Amino acid sequence: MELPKGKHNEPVVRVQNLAIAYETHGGDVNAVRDVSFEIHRGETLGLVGESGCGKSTVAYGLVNYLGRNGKIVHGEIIFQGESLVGRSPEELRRLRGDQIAMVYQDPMTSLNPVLRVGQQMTEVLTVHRGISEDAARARCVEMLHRVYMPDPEAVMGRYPHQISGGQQQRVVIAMALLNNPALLVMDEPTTALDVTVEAAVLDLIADLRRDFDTAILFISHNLGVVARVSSRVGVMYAGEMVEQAPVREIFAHPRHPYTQGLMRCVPRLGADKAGSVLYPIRGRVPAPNHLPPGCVFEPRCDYATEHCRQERPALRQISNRHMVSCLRAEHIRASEWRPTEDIIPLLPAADAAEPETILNVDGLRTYYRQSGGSPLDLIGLGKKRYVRAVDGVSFTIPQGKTLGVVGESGCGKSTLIKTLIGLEPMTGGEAQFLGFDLEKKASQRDMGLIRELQMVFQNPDATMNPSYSVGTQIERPLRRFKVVPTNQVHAEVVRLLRAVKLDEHYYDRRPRQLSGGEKQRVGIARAFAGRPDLVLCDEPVSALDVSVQAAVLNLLLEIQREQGTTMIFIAHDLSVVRFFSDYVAVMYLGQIVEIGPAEAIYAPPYHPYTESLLAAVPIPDPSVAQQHIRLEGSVPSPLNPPSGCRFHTRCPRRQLLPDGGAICEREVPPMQDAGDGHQIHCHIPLETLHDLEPVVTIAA
Amino acid sequence: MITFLLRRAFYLILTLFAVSIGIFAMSEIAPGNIAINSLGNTITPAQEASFNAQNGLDQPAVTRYIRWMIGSDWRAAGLIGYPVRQIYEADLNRWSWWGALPDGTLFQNYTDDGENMIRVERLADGSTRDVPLGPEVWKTDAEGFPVFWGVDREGRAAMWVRGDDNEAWTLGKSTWRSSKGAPRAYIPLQKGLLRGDPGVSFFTRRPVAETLVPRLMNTLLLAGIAFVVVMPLALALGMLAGLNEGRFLDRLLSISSLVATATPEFASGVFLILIFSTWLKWLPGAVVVTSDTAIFERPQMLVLPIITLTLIELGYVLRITRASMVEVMRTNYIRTATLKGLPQWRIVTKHALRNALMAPITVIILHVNWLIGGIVVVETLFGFPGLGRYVMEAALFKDVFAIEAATMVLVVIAVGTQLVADLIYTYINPRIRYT
Amino acid sequence: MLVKDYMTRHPIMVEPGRRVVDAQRLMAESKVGHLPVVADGKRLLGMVSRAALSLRPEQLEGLSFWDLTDYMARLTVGRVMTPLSDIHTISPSSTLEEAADLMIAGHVTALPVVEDGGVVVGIITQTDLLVELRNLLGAIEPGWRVVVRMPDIQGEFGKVMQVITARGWGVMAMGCVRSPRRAELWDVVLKVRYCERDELVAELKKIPGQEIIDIRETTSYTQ
Amino acid sequence: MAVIEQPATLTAPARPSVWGRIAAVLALLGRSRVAIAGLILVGFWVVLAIFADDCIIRPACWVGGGSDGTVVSTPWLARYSPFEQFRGRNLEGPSADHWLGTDRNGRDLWARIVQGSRIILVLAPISVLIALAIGGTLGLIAGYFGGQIDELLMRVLDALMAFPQILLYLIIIAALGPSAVNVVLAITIAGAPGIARLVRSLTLDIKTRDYVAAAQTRGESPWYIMFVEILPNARGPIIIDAMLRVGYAVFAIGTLGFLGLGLPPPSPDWGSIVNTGRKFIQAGHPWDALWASLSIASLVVGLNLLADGLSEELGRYR
Repeated sequence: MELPKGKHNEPVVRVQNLAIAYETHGGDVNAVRDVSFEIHRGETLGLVGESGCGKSTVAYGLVNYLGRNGKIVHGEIIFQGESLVGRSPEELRRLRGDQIAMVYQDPMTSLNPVLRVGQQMTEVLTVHRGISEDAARARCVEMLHRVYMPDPEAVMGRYPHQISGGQQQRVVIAMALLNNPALLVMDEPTTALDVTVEAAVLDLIADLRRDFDTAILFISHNLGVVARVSSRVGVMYAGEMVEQAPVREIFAHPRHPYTQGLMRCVPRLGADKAGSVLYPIRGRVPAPNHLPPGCVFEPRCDYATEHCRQERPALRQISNRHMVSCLRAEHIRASEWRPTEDIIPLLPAADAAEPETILNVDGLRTYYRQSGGSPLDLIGLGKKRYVRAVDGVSFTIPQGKTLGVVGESGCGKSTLIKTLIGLEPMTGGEAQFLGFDLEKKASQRDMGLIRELQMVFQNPDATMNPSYSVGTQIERPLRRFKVVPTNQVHAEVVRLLRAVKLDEHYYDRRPRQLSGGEKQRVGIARAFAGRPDLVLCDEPVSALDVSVQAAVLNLLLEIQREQGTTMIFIAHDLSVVRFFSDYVAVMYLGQIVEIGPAEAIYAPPYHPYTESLLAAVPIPDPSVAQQHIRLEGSVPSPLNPPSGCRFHTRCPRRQLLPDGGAICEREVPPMQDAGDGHQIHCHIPLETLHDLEPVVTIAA
Repeated sequence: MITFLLRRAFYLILTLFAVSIGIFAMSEIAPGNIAINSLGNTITPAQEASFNAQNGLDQPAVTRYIRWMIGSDWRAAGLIGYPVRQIYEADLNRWSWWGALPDGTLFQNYTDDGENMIRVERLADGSTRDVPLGPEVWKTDAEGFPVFWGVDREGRAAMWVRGDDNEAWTLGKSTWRSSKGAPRAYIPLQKGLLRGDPGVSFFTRRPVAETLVPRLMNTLLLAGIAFVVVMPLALALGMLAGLNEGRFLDRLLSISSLVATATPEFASGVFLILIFSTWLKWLPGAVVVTSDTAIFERPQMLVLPIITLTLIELGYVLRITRASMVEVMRTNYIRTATLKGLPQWRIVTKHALRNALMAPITVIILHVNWLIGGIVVVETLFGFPGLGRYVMEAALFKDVFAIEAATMVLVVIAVGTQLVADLIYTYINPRIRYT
Repeated sequence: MLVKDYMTRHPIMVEPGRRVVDAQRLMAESKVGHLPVVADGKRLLGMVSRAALSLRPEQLEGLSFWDLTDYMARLTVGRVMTPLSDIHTISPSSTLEEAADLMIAGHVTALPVVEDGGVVVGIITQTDLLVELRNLLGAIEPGWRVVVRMPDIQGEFGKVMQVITARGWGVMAMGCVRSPRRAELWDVVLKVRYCERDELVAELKKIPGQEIIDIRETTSYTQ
Repeated sequence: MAVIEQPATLTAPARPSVWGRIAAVLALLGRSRVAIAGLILVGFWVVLAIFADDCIIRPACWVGGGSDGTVVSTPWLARYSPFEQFRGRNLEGPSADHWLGTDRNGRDLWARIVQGSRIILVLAPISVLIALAIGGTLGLIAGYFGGQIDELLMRVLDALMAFPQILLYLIIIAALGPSAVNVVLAITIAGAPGIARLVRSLTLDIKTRDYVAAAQTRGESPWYIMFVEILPNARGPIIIDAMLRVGYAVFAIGTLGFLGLGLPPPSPDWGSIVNTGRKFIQAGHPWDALWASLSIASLVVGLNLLADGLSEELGRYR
């Protein structure tokens, strides 16, 4: 419990009716309108919202860094009692980096590649405080200690590309804190990081807020992340603040229809497709220059009335510290919400009989040749080194089921499915699919095999060829696989478009005219055009906003149910994988460490790696209790994987074994069968693993 | 990093080698005829054949390439039985080849009748004396002919056949001269490019190196001054334009640099001559070299050529630097630097400069090729006696050894600067240094 | 109980070049009574208080309205502040008692907290000390506030604690001080929880030689 | 720097016609003053080249003739035949009769300059097109297949690029003799490696896109992927580069002409006009050199302005 201070409650920063516009060819675009909030010492205000909602614009507006075409139209930013609007560039410069600091989304590009970490850090001090280089260095090293940087002295002498992404973000955070700023603005600081690294950085941010009593503006699109670090949360939509409340309050009792909609879009950890449903928000975020006349959310709102169409609501207080901008806030209850008819996905029917195995992978290996840097390599005599991207993976999938694959980036999950589909050459092992051998590359495969094995890609902006219309791109597989007679191709394309909830007007559209979600739908239509038996999904929803993500997941489920398709589904979001998959495989450094039915993976016994992944997942519910297990260090190089159990260098549970798990370094862990196809590769006995406490406990 | 540079150096050498073959092949397939070029188009076939044989032009291309690259003296020495040596004859102001007896005496051979070989021995004071040789010098070769290998009076390794009454044609001061008892085959002696001997020019009949070097010096002077003038100026102006992106200064610099790069040297040269020489009469419109030191005595002659040469480079480098600067100023790390509250000058000098220089430096160096093109044009336009004009003349004359030597020099310069660029690049880009 | 736990971090500060009128407005709007005057990089130069910013007639050249406006427009914080040489500063790792001592000695109501050679990290005021006092005496915890007067004998205090712990009650806060005007006795203030008033009184009365001076139920006034 | 994402324009016609696309490109160009200036300069020369005389309606011109001095065409914009010699009127300055003056042989300079534009505007684009075809294909192959093929191709092209271009021109022309075909050949050989490099780097980038992987998973042939999936998406930078290269080609043709390696006389190639004209500068007759220099400079500057404006506008909407 925190002791009340009892006095002096003026906020560090107070924003009043802030409006920011960008000048474009077509006139000014109002990116942010009438946003107000305040942040006190030691408080974190989390700003959430989908992309294009103006979150980052608020952040950069706060530090008055809007580029040449951006301007503050009206409103006030009061920082430490004084207005920031209209200050001279020199005054602003003195505040930046001293009283106001920033942490950015992408740490790699935010650090200067040609200067050492030390040079970049010390200059903050030497410029603002005018202290000597040596004194500055000492303080920087101390600050790196504070952010739990291993070996700070050495890091000071390194270049940014020589340290890992998580460490880069720690450097950026340490740099921001050097001058003990009163306000810290963090723009998606963990978005580019892996879930385990993200958890560590979020812990760090919470620690630092306590120690430094800094006011933090924390921006993220991820509800789970915001729930973990914020004391209050503001929800932004189309450039407006639609709701603001303390973190527990807003997650327990969201009042604005948009906030409620967002929460219905994300699967709760532990929810699965049999027992729960995702409800996407219909429509899309309006462009800032095509706003509806009334409430900005009205076109997508289930509660909208004529009144909402005419009057734009202002943010108003509806209870102690809870503010919302909805005309009908008092009348709507989240619990009484019923989905409109057309977005209820039909649940998959229960299994009638034991399905046959469709894909059988045994000891699959994919190595990449790594060219070394020695002079011998120049003439091709160097020692051959291999990146073991996938190293002995075995599993089977029954017909019509979904296997989810999870793991940190670099664990080999993408390489696995690229090998299966023939984009990467297989180094060893076997993969049998419908009697076909998957050994050859895609270009040499039999057309029948190609037709039955398709893929849905991650990046919506790259999944479609920008040079051709939607129709042309869906037609291509139809013609190539001769799915339907040539004269029916057009009709079939229209049917496929309808199947992915796009109407036939989309036939002639160009990819640049589509939103991310629509592009992803077209990608799905293209993959399913040949009615394949197995579809590999490489993070199909991770680049999408949550409301679109829900819609795409529902769509995939629906098509899968209709066509009885088998899927392999890769995602880094453990909640999504749990929701979507029947079976889950957890990969680490090219190997499967645990595999089994989805519900079994998410409850003890766990593999220690699975356990730490689960502990790291940001859960969009502050009332959920989560164990604090953090992995140390970073993933070792797949060029030279650790001996024995590959996870032994980071395993937090080794102590459970006699002599601190010496066996883990020597011997490859045995496969232990926990029943029902649940396999764990670990030296720790199943019973011990079984007795571990569940990582996540959801309050009843 | 060392590996990286080693790799680059390896490829550069490979490139040089490929280029040398390329040029050789190119001059090989060319339909022109050196004999006609150097002797005029009234020669008889016999005269042409004789000329070709004397100059080794009757040999297959591969043989000639090898001779040119690694020399022919070692091969000739094997046939003659004595080593051959090149000496400088100060009184005649020329280089010539002699055979060397074991006691160090230098000799050449000739015969008037195809029967009695005569050895001309060179004495210490430069005079010669004839020593007749006995019939035992004739050796039977693989095909059964009695032959003798020696060095002829022109300094070529030559093969006489006993009793042969071969006729050789040589062009004297103004008339053709035919001599009897001439050798049947020749190997023109040269040390080869790898040992620093690029051969003898067909045009001037002088060693290529002798004429090439002063030309090269002149050109290096011209290009060097141009480079020293243009680089700092262009980089500075480019940075200035990039920092003021979109403002008037930027527009002015961008447009004028575009006009400067887009105008061919001969056109801008004509404009400059018209303005500064014909109209204002400030500067001479041509370079007249009367002596070796003329350039230093009237340095104003160099002003217009240098300006002409620099205009294109100036504009080009300026544009590249500007684009690079604009790009760098938009990066996230410059945003970080700004939001760290650093003063503008510090952002520019510490954060932007090194990054912004990376692109121009590599591109500038690659652009040395263009500079060479410019040199040819500028030297032609202003009558400047440099390497560019030398190449031009050699190419028009089909003077193979001269072209090859000059080309190799130019390619070595082009390729060498690339190596320098790599060094600079690795110095300013730490990412390369550690990978 | 260290300064760093009770000070206000990130205090509002002014630069010496600011006009006095601006500083006055800043103090009024943000409801603070002291402003550290800092140079670039938050290095302490001096302090100003509301009193220092008020007009001093002897410094004025005339009393006409225009003179006054002109004077105020030119007057900067740097000219009216109490310079660094005349003020006390404290480090964040000092104790609150040291802070109190400095304030009493210097007749000031606030101290700038500095570290690393003069960089301001916070400010501690009398109010902060009062907050500590309040919390020390448990004013924010609900329960019975009882004052027991006891003789200055070894073990007397233990008796009280024994009685309370024996019943399983909790002591939320306490303070000991020599009784006012009676130096041979001690007053002990206790905040006791989980008990009834009558029971508490009955138990304490059993201790010989001690007397209950005051007992009342208190709750927090401020949050 | 925050950038507002432009909303997809849903009102745009779904399938624009060819003219619609041309109009769109022109509209894009219209936004940039730089591009307009370039368009005017280039357009001026193109119009002159086309309407110099009635050649476009007189097939006799196409099969040759004219170069020997016989008049086969009726002048429109050119006023006189470029080969007609006006006796006694050599080395004159500009006059009402001969707008730009006459050359040493008494030929009308205006007519020769106009005729020269025709030569250069045919040769330059042709050589660039050929270089594009060769270099583009090599670049696609190197970029798409990678590995040993890439290594080998790029080494060869690097060697070609390390070679000073002017030497390439000199050697090729010196070897093969000055003619239009050889000029085109020389420029093609000199230009192809650069294009190959550009296309290769674009290919390396584009081949990592998911739609290429999608095509591969459909089992498409490498050639289909290269030319149908990859090439169309590289067109923007290629077009801009090609436009710059036409400028370089004009530049190079002029330089060759100036060095006496261009088209054989009496062909009115601009470079040769400067070359012969420069001897008369000191003699007080700068007109030949001046007009021809101005012409070539304005054309190359125009092409560069056009490419510059276009790339800037494209970059803004990327």
